Amino acid sequence: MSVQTTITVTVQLFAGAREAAGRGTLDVVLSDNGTIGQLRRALSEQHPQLAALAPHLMFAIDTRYADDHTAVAEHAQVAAIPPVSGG
Amino acid sequence: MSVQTTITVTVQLFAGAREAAGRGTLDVVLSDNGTIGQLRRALSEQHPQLAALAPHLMFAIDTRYADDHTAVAEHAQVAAIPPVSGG
Amino acid sequence: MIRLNHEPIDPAELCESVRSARAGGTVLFLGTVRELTGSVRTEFLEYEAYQEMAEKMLADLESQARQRWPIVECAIVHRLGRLEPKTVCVAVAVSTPHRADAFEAARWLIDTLKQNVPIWKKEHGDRGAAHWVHPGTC
Amino acid sequence: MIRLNHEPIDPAELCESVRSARAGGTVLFLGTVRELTGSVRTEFLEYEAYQEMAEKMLADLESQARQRWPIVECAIVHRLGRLEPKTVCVAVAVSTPHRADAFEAARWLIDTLKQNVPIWKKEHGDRGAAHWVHPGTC
Repeated sequence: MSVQTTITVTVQLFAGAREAAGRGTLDVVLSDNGTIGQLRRALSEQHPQLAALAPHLMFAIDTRYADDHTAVAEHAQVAAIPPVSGG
Repeated sequence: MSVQTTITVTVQLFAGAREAAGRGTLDVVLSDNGTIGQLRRALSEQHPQLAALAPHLMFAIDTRYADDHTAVAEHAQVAAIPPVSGG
Repeated sequence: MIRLNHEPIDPAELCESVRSARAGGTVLFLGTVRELTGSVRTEFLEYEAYQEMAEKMLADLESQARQRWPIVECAIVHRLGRLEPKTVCVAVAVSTPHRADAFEAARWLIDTLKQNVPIWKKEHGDRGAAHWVHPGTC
Repeated sequence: MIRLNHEPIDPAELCESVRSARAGGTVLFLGTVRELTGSVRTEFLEYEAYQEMAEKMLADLESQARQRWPIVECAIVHRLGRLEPKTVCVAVAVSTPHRADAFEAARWLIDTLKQNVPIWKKEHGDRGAAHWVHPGTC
């Protein structure tokens, strides 16, 4: 019998992502040693109201942009970043 | 016997040209139907204190830059323009 | 100097904060909330930021610009909150010994800021419609 | 708007004179009297113009820029007389719907102004030496 270890990551949400979720953070469960790519899929599956936006999100870990191959640690500061439009 | 008709042109002077001449205008005598090129030479000959600067001067007629082929009329507003350095 | 808050942007203060007797050229860029985008009228914009990350990125933009150009002083300011048309929403000021560098650095700073920094704006139209603006529309 | 006189240049006034709810981008260039050119210290500069011709040429520059770029408002101001280091000697302000045009137009205006317009400056050094500045030195 294999035991799948999971972690729970709290994702900060901004702009359209925050409005779609109706709140500023969401918890996402993913396998230990999970990546941003897995987080993106898990976010869609566990929070369907974000499924349409998920492919367009960037993610940041500890205030730096991270790509889909970046590993996610449990206590990292993770943020979902819709396309920016400052200025 | 041929009669050479001449005109007298008053040339406004600016910046280094004004300082070299010690005054704001100079009169230059040149042949009727003279050009800016002839004015440039006449200015050097008749006012040797401007001889060193003359090759570097631009000239304006009635507030527009004129080249050496441009004809000079007697009552035109002629100005000698050293290399500019605004700004 | 970087600043990201709800306070009005003062162009004169920015100019004086970067001007210097060592800098012959100063360039100030001001971004202004437009009233019309095509034929669509804007009632107001609402700006929001991921404050912590945006401040770090603005400071990093300043560092990068200082490495690329001989900058004497540099200021990057972005305003947040509800802004009506004709309000200044963003400003970049750069001073350099010679003007070409000030133009290039200011242009690079505002272009890069708009591409990368986590700041968003929501456009509220005059018929109650509202949407998050996508990149490249302004 | 063009202006060529002995009055101090007010950056805030210039910004407000060109900003518009129709113009998302405003670029202000300020030329400042430098204290040092290489290792040579400037005590003050003295600016002189062929006023009538320079004013016509500045107005013509504005017209040309308005033909090349979608300019909403434009201001070109040059100061004359004795100016100490850190004083603003020249300013160009341009507003356009989108920022790229404002940067390009402002850059073209100041570059062309410095090449063509009959304005001269005499540099007075700190040891009493003085000379008329040649193009391309600033």
